[in-house]
Amino acid sequence: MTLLTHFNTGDTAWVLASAALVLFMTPGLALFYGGLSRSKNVLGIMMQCMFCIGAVSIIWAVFGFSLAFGKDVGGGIIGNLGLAGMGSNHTLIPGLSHLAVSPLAFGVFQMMFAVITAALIAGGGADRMKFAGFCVLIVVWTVLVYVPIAHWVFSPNGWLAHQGVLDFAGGTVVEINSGFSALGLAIVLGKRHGWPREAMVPHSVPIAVAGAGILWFGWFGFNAGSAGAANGVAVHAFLNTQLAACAGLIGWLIIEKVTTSYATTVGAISGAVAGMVAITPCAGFIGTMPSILIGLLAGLICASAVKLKFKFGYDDSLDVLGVHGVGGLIGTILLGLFASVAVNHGGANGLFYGGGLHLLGVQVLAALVTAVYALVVTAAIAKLLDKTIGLRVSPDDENIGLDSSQHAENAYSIGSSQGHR
Amino acid sequence: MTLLTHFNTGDTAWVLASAALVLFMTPGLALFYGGLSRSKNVLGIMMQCMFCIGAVSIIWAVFGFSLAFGKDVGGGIIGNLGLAGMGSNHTLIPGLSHLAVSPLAFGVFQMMFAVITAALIAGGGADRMKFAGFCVLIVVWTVLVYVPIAHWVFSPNGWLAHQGVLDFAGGTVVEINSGFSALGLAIVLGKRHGWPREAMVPHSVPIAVAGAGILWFGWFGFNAGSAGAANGVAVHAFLNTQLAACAGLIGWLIIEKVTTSYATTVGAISGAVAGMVAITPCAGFIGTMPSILIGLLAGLICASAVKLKFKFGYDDSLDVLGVHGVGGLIGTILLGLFASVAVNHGGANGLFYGGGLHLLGVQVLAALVTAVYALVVTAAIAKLLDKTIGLRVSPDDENIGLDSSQHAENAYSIGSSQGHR
Amino acid sequence: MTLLTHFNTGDTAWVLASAALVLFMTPGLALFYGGLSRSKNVLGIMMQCMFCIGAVSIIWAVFGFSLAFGKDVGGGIIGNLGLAGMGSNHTLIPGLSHLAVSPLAFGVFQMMFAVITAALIAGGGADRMKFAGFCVLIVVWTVLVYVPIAHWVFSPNGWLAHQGVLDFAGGTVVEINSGFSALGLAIVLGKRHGWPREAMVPHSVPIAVAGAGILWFGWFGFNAGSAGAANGVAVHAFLNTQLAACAGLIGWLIIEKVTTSYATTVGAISGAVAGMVAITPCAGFIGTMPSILIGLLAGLICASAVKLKFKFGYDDSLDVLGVHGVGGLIGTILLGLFASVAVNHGGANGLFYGGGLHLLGVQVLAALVTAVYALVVTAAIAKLLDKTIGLRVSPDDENIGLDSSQHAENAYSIGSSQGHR
Amino acid sequence: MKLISAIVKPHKLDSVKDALQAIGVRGMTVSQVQGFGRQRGHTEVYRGAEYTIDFVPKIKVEILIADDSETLVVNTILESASSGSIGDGKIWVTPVEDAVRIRTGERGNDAIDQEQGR
Amino acid sequence: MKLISAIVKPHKLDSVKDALQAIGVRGMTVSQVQGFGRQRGHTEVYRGAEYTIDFVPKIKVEILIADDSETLVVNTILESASSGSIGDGKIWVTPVEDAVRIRTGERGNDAIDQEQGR
Amino acid sequence: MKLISAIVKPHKLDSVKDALQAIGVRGMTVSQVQGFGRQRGHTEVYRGAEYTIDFVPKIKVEILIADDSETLVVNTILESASSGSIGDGKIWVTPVEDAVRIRTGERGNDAIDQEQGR
Ligand SMILES: Nc1ncnc2c1ncn2[C@@H]1O[C@H](COP(=O)(O)OP(=O)(O)O)[C@@H](O)[C@H]1O
Ligand SMILES: Nc1ncnc2c1ncn2[C@@H]1O[C@H](COP(=O)(O)OP(=O)(O)O)[C@@H](O)[C@H]1O
Ligand SMILES: Nc1ncnc2c1ncn2[C@@H]1O[C@H](COP(=O)(O)OP(=O)(O)O)[C@@H](O)[C@H]1O
Repeated sequence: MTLLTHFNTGDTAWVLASAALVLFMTPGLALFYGGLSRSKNVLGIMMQCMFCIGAVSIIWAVFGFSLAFGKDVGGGIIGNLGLAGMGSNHTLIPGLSHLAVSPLAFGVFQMMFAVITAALIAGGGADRMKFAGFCVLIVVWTVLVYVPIAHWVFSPNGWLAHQGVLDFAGGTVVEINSGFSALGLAIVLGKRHGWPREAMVPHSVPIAVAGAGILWFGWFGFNAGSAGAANGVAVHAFLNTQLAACAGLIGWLIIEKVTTSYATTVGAISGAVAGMVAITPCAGFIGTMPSILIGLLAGLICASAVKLKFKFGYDDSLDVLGVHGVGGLIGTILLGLFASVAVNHGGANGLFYGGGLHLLGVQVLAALVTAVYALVVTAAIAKLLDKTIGLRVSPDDENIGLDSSQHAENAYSIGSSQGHR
Repeated sequence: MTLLTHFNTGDTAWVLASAALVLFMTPGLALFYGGLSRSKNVLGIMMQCMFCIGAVSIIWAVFGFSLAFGKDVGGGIIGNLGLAGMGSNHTLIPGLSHLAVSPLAFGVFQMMFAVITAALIAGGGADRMKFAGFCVLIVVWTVLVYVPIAHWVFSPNGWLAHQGVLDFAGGTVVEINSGFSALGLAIVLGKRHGWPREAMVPHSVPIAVAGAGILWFGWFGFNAGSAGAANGVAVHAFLNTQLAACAGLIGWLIIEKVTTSYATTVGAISGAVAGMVAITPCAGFIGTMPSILIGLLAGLICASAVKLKFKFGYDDSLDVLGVHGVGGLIGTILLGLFASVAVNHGGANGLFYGGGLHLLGVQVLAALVTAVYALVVTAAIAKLLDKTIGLRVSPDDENIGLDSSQHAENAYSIGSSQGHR
Repeated sequence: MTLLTHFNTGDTAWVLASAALVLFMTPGLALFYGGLSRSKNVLGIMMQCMFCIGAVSIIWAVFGFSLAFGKDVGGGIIGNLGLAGMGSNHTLIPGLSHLAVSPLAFGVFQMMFAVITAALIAGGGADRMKFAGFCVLIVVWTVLVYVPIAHWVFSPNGWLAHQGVLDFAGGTVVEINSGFSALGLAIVLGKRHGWPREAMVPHSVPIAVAGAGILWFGWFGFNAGSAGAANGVAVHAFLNTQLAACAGLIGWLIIEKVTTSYATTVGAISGAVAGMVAITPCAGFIGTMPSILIGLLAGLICASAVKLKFKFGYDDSLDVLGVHGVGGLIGTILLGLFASVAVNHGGANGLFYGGGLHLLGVQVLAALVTAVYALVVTAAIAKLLDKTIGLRVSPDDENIGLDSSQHAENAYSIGSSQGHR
Repeated sequence: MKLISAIVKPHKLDSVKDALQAIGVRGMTVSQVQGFGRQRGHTEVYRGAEYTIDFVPKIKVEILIADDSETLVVNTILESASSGSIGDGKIWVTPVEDAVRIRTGERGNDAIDQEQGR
Repeated sequence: MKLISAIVKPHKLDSVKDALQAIGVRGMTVSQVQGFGRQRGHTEVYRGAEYTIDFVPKIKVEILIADDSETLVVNTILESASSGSIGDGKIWVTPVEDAVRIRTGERGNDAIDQEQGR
Repeated sequence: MKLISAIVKPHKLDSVKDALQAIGVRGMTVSQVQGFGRQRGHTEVYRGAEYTIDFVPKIKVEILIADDSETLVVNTILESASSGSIGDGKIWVTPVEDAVRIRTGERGNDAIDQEQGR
């Protein structure tokens, strides 16, 4: 148990704890999504989330990390295979030589990001995807969608990074990406039978609350861990995450109260998630009060955006676009206004902090590029798979539910074997 | 992502992790309380917990932290507004210049304490509070009850702190405060219809166990994080928390077994919570064996104290007084006996460790002052709100349950849309 | 709040966080086991898990830690009572003078291991054990089975440690031990009524998924925390844990798909657990790609091993042998092939890394000794208790279920007090 | 014998049960049902969309009685289950040709645990 | 009066309800049941073992009607609940001797909210 | 036709189902109910308070049969559901005027899947 290398122990402790927290978010998402689903489709969505952990992690370790963070093959489009297998504690990641922690720690932390982004998009196609089709989809999507975008933005050699885009913890790479990928998936799959006529309401809000609690908890690792060290930037990111979540929660409840005269529990947890989504790109770059403002706006706007699907007729079952897509856009773009080097010397100043329009322009560019790329490529992959191996279950199987038809399971069994006196 | 300031990374990592853990406790409490509620009131109490996170955090950031930890306005009663907005990593908190971590990290850690204390008192008025009324109550209560008591005890310039009171992690500020605030609320609201004639038993013990597990996990951040650093005191606080929880669990089961001849699961988790409540003020000030003793006493006494409500006729629905109020008294007062500078140079010696009666006296004083202040002021706020905007739901709404009447939601929906072959 | 001692803060932060994570695993296990149980026995198994936390922690603090890690009484068989009460931050643990963290931190981290190992074996006797009998069993078992094996392997003065056995985080002490102890218990108790004719299927898979998510999250503390520091070995252990879990998940699903043509959610989470079990002894000693391989093998083999009980007729209700016993054997033995000092200077080289057959031999020896000792001694204790105070409930009580017969509780109550309009 | 089936509001179950016990009824069987009728279901809000839930939770009580108790039992339920507001429910009476107590094999009125003379 | 009891597939409930409303039925009571019949239950897999679940989730609909509506109601259910595949369920009709509306005490046909002339 | 309704102990369901299958019954409908009767509910302990739960979980089995099978079916349930201890439950028989198989529209005895000659 001797030391191999001499990274700062406090930074290492924080990054490892953060990586564990981000991993925890995906089972949390499984509960969040599962609770919001109907009781015949609970395991379908949970299984998809769990599968994403399994498959995406292995892809990431074997070559995904390398494609994302390896030496650029030119033009900032994609990395090479030099980091295949993830290397060791001594490996050098191009452009990230100043990491406070082991490159392996950085790599595993980033692995968890790829995992949850993949799991998020499952929400757009909930209740009607073949499990086998989903498995193939997610593998292809990770390689063709996630990895390139991660390279563009997170690798210092990516082309968007070169433009000076700021994305602290994945407003583009994770949030806009998952939101618009889910939209592409939802469009290709088509509407669920009965939607939107039939009420498709959560089968267990307490389970969704449990999931949201885990997401909230994990998001501290997601955002504050993205500082890559246990430093003052991490502290800012931590505090901002909390405040944006809280303001998002309040914002969503305000919209609900005004439009329906009720404030709901699902609204509260959705608002908190929306706030955290929006603060994700900003967490380590902006001050405390702007964070409250961005969170509040995210709550107000996302609570309205989730209704767009009824207007435009796409069945984004679990509102990935409405919460992650829209929330990601809000945060990514507003960062162009509120970024401040007073908070983070490594960042930039936004419009309101004397930085002019440059940052805002880059942020808008990155947001749009990510949205369009994710939407188009994901839709294309989904279409191709649907035409070949089939992506949508049969009407009968949809009727019975994914749990039974895809997995030969029931979420709840209180059947004949329940013996009482 | 450059460093702004140069705090110790290990201490920062620990305090941030601890802050995340303490935040996680409130969703955990939502599950704990929700599981113990009847199925028509699950979301009512969960929503109240979630709202507390949202509202109290924002209040804390905007001015609450400042009132609690800002420069004293005189007499140790309350802080000024100098820290409004929470400042930055460079801010100086009066009397806490020796902090090992950024004042912002300290501030956000303390934020989580305010949040959970507020959420705890919801348990005293469970099943019968209007949501709108509760929202106002919690805002006013945070300002008039939580913030002052936090200043008195946690700020080095508070009047109780000046007396030399020891409260490692909130035996007074969190536990006694929430217990007696809940009592005040319960008395003003009056009994639930049917109580205590009707059995009002937990609708889902597994959910309560999940919540208790999260509370237990989070309590390590609560107590050991209160060391403010990853040092030997934190280690003691960590170990003591575990042992008191365990002894509390055993203690409660003993009482149950003796009085009802059954040991119950709800008893086990209640006992663990009681043990952790009692060790909260003591965690970093006492030794290992006294911790077991205090935990055991808390389990034994709280298991008996929860029956007092039947005798005195106040409907403290979720036993906030019986567990947090009484457990907090036990820990706060026994610390006067068991505190030892051998464990913590920054503490004091209690009666059994050669410190004489002084500490015991101060502890009793602080316990009583907190109990009386919390009870009276909370009852007054509740009464005022009940007379004005209304705090108790109509008998019909109480009958239907809070989920449906206050939030237009059902915790569980297994209705017509559950399709099977 | 002054510092008592001057341990590295980053290492301390990591070990404390890890200890909290490992504690969290036991409530997680309660959910995992509880979800897999039938609805009449949910609280029975949850209660057993919670009781293990309470009882084993206290035993550990009072004398268990000392017997396991205290000065050897001779022959590497057991420690003495020199560390009874766990000592202080200044205590010296024989053979572990180079600890990066306080011995108390190490002691409480190890405490959590004893707790979860005890809780694991409850799964072998699920649905039919008297609570009182289980309580006595677990106390005796901790002293006679867990503590000695921990001494043999984890104490540098244990006889197996002297042989050079490698066990990073408990492949023998925790996994093989719990698996074979559970087998002994299952055999002595006999089959459940109706098994295997009646389908005894999970009453709530979502709860089991929640539990598995917590186990996964906690396992990072379990394995990476076993580095005892926030160093490069911890990073390796962390990454390997993730990869083995993922590969195990995939492996189990492959077997299921091939043999039943369905991939199930319970299979996914079981496979992840199997992968983590197998990587437990290896985590800080092997490279990234071998970890994927070992995880995959664990998934494939354990998915098959859980069917052995139908063949041999022992009712290992929750598959502790099939997952933990077999997974532990896989990891412990394969470490003899894959261990590499390139990953950990404190380790050794296995057969494939030029280390010859020595390590493999020692690993096989340790695996067998642990398996036989755990099986025989646990069966003997169980037999003795069954003959004296009684370990198996009456057929009637088994019929009614443990929740009602042992604890006078129901997991779920949606009875008459559920009022609606 | 008759089978009296009553659909009542869930929170009325306790008072119905108590009233029936008071008149000597010693057994009944209860189940959770969903009612559809004049009483409209409540509104639910889910992520901005409002839904009306057509079905309202109700409790069904089934009581097997001797012929001569019909009026008394029906009236007792009527009084104890009524709140005067929409959705109070229905009672219906169906003929029963035979009844058996499983434990003893007793048949007819003997299978029912009604108290005599009431 | 008659009591019509129908066991239907869960996903047919909405169409049955709509069809009944269309012919003027204003009330019904619904419950979750498990059916056993020709339709075999599905297979479940649990840790490598495959189980056949004998019971299939069904919905029971109970409708109290005036005598003259029997044919119409039965036929309406028949049409709206049929999918033509095994397991579509059963309908049975039992005589009802009396019915009461708890709220008002109305008896007989008055206790039922059926629309006139249909 | 007749409708046989039986309230049985939950753990007896499997043996009842098997016994009925053995005599040729091919269909039944089962639901979860709460029983109230001589058998007292169990005690529950919640935070120091002890409660008696009046209602005991039971299973209701409903079987539609041809008239001539009544005695056989009732006796079969009687045997397979009896444990000899209090709370074994009740069986009752009600007349059925008509039965329909939804899938085919078959009526009367044809709607029931009973095996011939038993
Ligand atoms: N025709 C019917 N057949 C069966 N159940 C009915 C019928 N009409 C009403 N019910 C039941 O009675 C309940 C109350 O009926 P509703 O029309 O809402 O109010 P009220 O009985 O006060 O007129 C319904 O929820 C339903 O369960
Ligand atoms: N004899 C019976 N008594 C009561 N219910 C029955 C009977 N036979 C069938 N059922 C109910 O009808 C449902 C459908 O019956 P099944 O035999 O599967 O298909 P089908 O009605 O298409 O012939 C069953 O699931 C059960 O609920
Ligand atoms: N009069 C009744 N009407 C309807 N159901 C009854 C009646 N009496 C008993 N039951 C049902 O039968 C079950 C068993 O009855 P109980 O009196 O406890 O035992 P036993 O049948 O052995 O005398 C009860 O739980 C209840 O479900």
